[in-house]
Amino acid sequence: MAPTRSAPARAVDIDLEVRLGIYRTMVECRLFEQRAQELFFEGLVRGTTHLGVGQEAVAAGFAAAMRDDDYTFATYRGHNHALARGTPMGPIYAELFGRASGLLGGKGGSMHITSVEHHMMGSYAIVGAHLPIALGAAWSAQYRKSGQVAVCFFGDGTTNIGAFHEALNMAAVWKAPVVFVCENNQYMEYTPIGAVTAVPRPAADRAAAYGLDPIVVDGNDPDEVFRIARSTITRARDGEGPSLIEALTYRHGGHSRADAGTYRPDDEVKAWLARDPVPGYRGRLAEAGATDDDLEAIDQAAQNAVKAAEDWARAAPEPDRAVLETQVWADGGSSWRSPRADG
Amino acid sequence: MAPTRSAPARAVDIDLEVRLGIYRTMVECRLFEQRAQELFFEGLVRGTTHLGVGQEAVAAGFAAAMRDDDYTFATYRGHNHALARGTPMGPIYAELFGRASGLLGGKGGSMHITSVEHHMMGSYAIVGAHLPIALGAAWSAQYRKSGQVAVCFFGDGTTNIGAFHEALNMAAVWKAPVVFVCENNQYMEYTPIGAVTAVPRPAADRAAAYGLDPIVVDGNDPDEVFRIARSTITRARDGEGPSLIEALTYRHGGHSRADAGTYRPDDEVKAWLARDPVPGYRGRLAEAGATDDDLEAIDQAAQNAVKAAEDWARAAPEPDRAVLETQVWADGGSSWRSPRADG
Amino acid sequence: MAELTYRAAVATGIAQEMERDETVVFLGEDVAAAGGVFKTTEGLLARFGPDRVRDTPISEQAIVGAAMGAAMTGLRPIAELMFSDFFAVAWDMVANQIAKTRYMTDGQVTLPLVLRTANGGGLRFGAQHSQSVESWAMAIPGLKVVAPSNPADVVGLMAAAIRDPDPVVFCESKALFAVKGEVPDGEHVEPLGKASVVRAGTDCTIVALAAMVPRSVEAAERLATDHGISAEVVDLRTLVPLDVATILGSVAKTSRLFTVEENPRLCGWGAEIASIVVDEGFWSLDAPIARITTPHIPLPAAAVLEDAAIPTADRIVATVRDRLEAAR
Amino acid sequence: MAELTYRAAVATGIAQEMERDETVVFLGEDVAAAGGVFKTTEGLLARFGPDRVRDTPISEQAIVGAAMGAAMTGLRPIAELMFSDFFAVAWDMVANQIAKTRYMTDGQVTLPLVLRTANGGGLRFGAQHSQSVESWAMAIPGLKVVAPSNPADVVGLMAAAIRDPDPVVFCESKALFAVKGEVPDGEHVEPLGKASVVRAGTDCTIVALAAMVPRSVEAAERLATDHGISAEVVDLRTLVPLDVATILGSVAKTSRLFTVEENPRLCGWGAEIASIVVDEGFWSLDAPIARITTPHIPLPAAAVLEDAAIPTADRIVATVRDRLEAAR
Ligand SMILES: Cc1ncc(C[n+]2csc(CCOP(=O)(O)OP(=O)(O)O)c2C)c(N)n1
Ligand SMILES: Cc1ncc(C[n+]2csc(CCOP(=O)(O)OP(=O)(O)O)c2C)c(N)n1
Ligand SMILES: [Mg+2]
Ligand SMILES: [Mg+2]
Repeated sequence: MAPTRSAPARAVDIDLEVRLGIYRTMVECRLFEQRAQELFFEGLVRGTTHLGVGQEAVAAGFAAAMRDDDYTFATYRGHNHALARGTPMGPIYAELFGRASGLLGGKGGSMHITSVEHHMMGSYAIVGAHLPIALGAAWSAQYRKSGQVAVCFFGDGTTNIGAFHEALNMAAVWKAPVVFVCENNQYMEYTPIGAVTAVPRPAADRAAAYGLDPIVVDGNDPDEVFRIARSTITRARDGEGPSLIEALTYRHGGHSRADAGTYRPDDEVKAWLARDPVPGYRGRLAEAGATDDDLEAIDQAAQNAVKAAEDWARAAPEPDRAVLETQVWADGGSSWRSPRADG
Repeated sequence: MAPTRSAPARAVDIDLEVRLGIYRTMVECRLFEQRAQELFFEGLVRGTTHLGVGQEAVAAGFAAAMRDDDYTFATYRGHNHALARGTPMGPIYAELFGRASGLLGGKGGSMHITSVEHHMMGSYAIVGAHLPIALGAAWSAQYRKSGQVAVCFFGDGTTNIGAFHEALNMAAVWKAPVVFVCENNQYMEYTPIGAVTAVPRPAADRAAAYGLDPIVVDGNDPDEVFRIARSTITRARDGEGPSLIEALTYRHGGHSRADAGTYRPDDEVKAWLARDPVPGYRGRLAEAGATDDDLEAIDQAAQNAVKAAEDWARAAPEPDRAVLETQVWADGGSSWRSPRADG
Repeated sequence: MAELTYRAAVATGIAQEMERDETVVFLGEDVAAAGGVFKTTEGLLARFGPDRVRDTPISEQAIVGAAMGAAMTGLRPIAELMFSDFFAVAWDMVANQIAKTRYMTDGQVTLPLVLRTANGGGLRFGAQHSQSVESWAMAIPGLKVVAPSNPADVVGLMAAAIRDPDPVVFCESKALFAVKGEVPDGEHVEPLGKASVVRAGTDCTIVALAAMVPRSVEAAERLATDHGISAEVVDLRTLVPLDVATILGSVAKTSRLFTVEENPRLCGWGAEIASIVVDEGFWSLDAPIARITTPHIPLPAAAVLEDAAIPTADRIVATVRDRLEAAR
Repeated sequence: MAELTYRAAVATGIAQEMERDETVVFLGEDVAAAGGVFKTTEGLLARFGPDRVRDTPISEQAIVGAAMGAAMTGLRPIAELMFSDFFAVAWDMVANQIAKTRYMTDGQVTLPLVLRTANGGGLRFGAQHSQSVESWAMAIPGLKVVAPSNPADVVGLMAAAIRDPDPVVFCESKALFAVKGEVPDGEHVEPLGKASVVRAGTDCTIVALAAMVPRSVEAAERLATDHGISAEVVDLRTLVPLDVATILGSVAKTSRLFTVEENPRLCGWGAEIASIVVDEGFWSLDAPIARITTPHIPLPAAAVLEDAAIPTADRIVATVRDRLEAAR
């Protein structure tokens, strides 16, 4: 069931500027993803796509609290996180379309969105795999004394796989600067998380197993997300080690592709739709003094950006077959044969 | 540091017969293993060997509480558990010597002692692997309504690997009749468990993550072990699901082979040797009314059994090379080629 | 004869065996209530109930390990790995535990179980959801490996795999799920270890597996009509046991061998077959053996790239034609 | 020239690189304070400190995953898998993540890391602690695979592996740890991808790797003295990149090929080489290619059985002699 909304009053501790930025990110994610879904049904987006519609507050709230050089690690449901770190929309669409100017040249696809330039260190499609990898990036930052923090986003279902356990324990022992964020959207693919998990709170009820505090936050409340992001990232940067956060949220649509999510009770869906973070936050910002013009401008700009990105991606060429075998190895090539003596 | 010894008085709830049986098992294990170590240095035991000297109370206490058809799953440090379930000594020695009459025909070796006939379902040499397997055996018993319980023994270091987490969660969700027993001997191979674990009690402090009660028992107190075995096995048999037990104990020797265990502080070793379960329990049984003759007889019989087993194994022939390729598949053979049409 | 899709044949085969043997149980992620993410197991929960058809957490090691524990204690479990790429997450259970335990225990432990999985590419899913891992399993002593190319074989080989006393890795081709084919009525069981010559020919032998079989047959038809080349196509059906006799018999007749493999090149099953033929069939070879495989690369997501990576009928036709013309 | 054991050469090679490059870090189980269970990393903790030489929990997925995360953020990690059999526990990290990420990100992510491991049999450790997994790694696009046969190569190839911009699986042979050999003084680096002809010959080519190299050389000596057969022995040193030119060059000269593989037969590296030679070197072959491998079985623990399983100089001599005499 949905947690209760925190009182807007508390938000005075967050600058309106920051909050408007969070709202901008959320709107951009929302419009980008809704359009992506339409384009999937249009057949333009190939393969698969896992949307984060409804979960934008987590990505936006965290991104606003991160330093530019902090690392993001996400899952196949990673578009929101890529956008929140500043990855341009056009190349992401182009990647979903399988085009040459895709963010990954068409090689990665929807499940592997990565933009190292924006410290978006990847979207990982094997459940749990990126938790140890994020720990490794945090260990590297610790060793390099760079002050960077790694933030690793994953789902509720991921808390039941081995890699979760190994990463949490080793991160805690090493006091690695990493924040693990479980986006508990209540379901794995089609199975309710409660049906396959021994504890009611898949992440929070595991925290003590790693000597960590249980932290649950309303993942649909961008201000709450920002606050916990700020405090846990600071803690990590200060050398006090990792945190594990369970953010309660919900995906408005199905798990992926054409899934309509019909396995979910109507009233549950209704209750969560009523807590849609985007209009909710818009209203709260209005109460907090944001003008209609400000908010209108943000909405409009996001709409234009999405439209422009789509047009740009539509115009992008298909990949050249010549790149099929490039970038398997660091010499840019694919040869598993050492060069012949005669060249 | 070592937990305090429980008052002998409480033991009135356990028949002297049962306690003498537990003592017999402990002495057999102790003498069998001590001799195995000598035979390793003599070069008769090949490859490797992981001894449970000092940890006998866990194996003996549990075996005494198990039904004949309950399943045991153990690690490479599994000789005690095999003996405690009634596996004859001779074939185990023969297996350690790599002989044809070895329990596994010489194919498995020290790390894989198995005697299905005694429901000793195997010794597993990849850390953590047998926890899910034990869960599967428990699931099978549940499905077959056989009333059997699976008891799975593993070490403290095993609590940090992924398979531990997956097995505990799924066992709890399925209410599988399995008892997970962590023999916390304070070390993985050469590294103290505290140096690599985020919580002080590697197993007990993880129980809550699976909705289970934290249970810590003095693993050097056979009576305490027997009591917790009796209650958790009954709980499992009654359909109330799994338990996770942390039994505090210590290996008197090194991790394996020639390891002298020099990485352990002298006073720590001394403190634990002072709590050696075998003489300790012997003394307690004497107080409880066991006659010197009874105890002498048990010691003598165990000595004779070990000697006889060694002689039997020494006399056993080397495996015939002809068996090299048998038992890869269920037809007894090894052929990966289907029989030719022409036979 | 009923016409079934390859997808529907999966549930049909499993149901046939669950019907006749109470010890057959089935577990996996989203397989019960949802009927599987590829809808290959729809209806099994309703028909056989939650004790026999179980949804699991996302815990591949526990899924495969539980299947092993159940198999050694009297059941015949079927475990689903949603995508074959996820075998990597449970590889210790498969390669170190399940494959080796019978041998290590000198036959004390028997493991009659099936590990089912959606294998291969063609769906634009990218490098981590499109692999062909049948050769990974072939490399591990103690496993049997099956990969059907049509609905009838899905049913017949699934039945045989479930009845087999050894652990079987059963690879279902994603690219074939929608393909329809005739399936014999009544109980249908096909023996493991028998390849089938799906098209007779005299000029060369094309050995293929699973999704590469229909492509090889199409190529063979075009080679015949467009180039007057008579190609024999052998559908291996199972990699272990391997029907070496049928392969050698065909090569003895045609003197030329091509393998068509969906896997990346290095150490694919075709390499093993080439090494067998260049030894035992050396004197019947008139020309080099050519392997037609996915290049040694991870699979790309973009349609044009994935289509350029996995062997197509076009590539098979071109390669065979060039090789045979070169020899003329 | 100093004489070192293969075991000591491991620490020497690692130390040489940690000395010259601050970004080289090392992690694994019992590798720091204890110096490794095979004592291959003794002294590294004392010399480079706990920030660079780290003991880990028993968490192979975290160990390998952490190495990957560190490699993509500026470090050059070396991770130890105590026994190569444990690759199975972390196979997703190796095969799905590390191997594929550069390709999936179109080159955005580079992974300069080394996965070191004690590989192979001969120590009576049984089926789960004796495997040769180099062929598992060879089958995965994106990995490089190294397996040295002597102390000098351990140092030189270790240095190259650590400096290499790609992920390298570095297989150290347990059976060779005690072997001594000369190691050049000063900085020693050997390029990856160059096989070496360790013994010249004219009658046949024997391609071997790691622990099979000294056995093949011994066999070649005996073939020469006892049977008048001149065998050329090629030490592959690295499977990826594979030095195809040297193999084809040798076969062009000898017209006969044998592979000596410690791995179980199916899909071993020798199969790949046979498939290359029967294609690109077909016309220079005068006889069938024979693969000398461990049978397709898990490895047994008993000494007599393990010795019967893994190729020996005796078996190499017998096989080569029989094959060549048959041809006379
Ligand atoms: C190891 C592994 N097992 C199974 C899958 C298939 N799979 C993809 S997403 C998913 C559900 C993940 O649930 P959760 O962690 O809650 O993330 P969400 O999709 O809800 O964001 C599953 C089972 C996978 N990708 N990797
Ligand atoms: C997956 C895996 N990693 C590492 C090892 C090597 N190893 C064998 S025993 C051992 C220590 C295990 O410690 P613990 O679980 O406490 O059991 P103990 O040996 O103390 O009984 C290790 C690291 C292994 N066998 N399997
Ligand atoms: Mg979820
Ligand atoms: Mg221990």
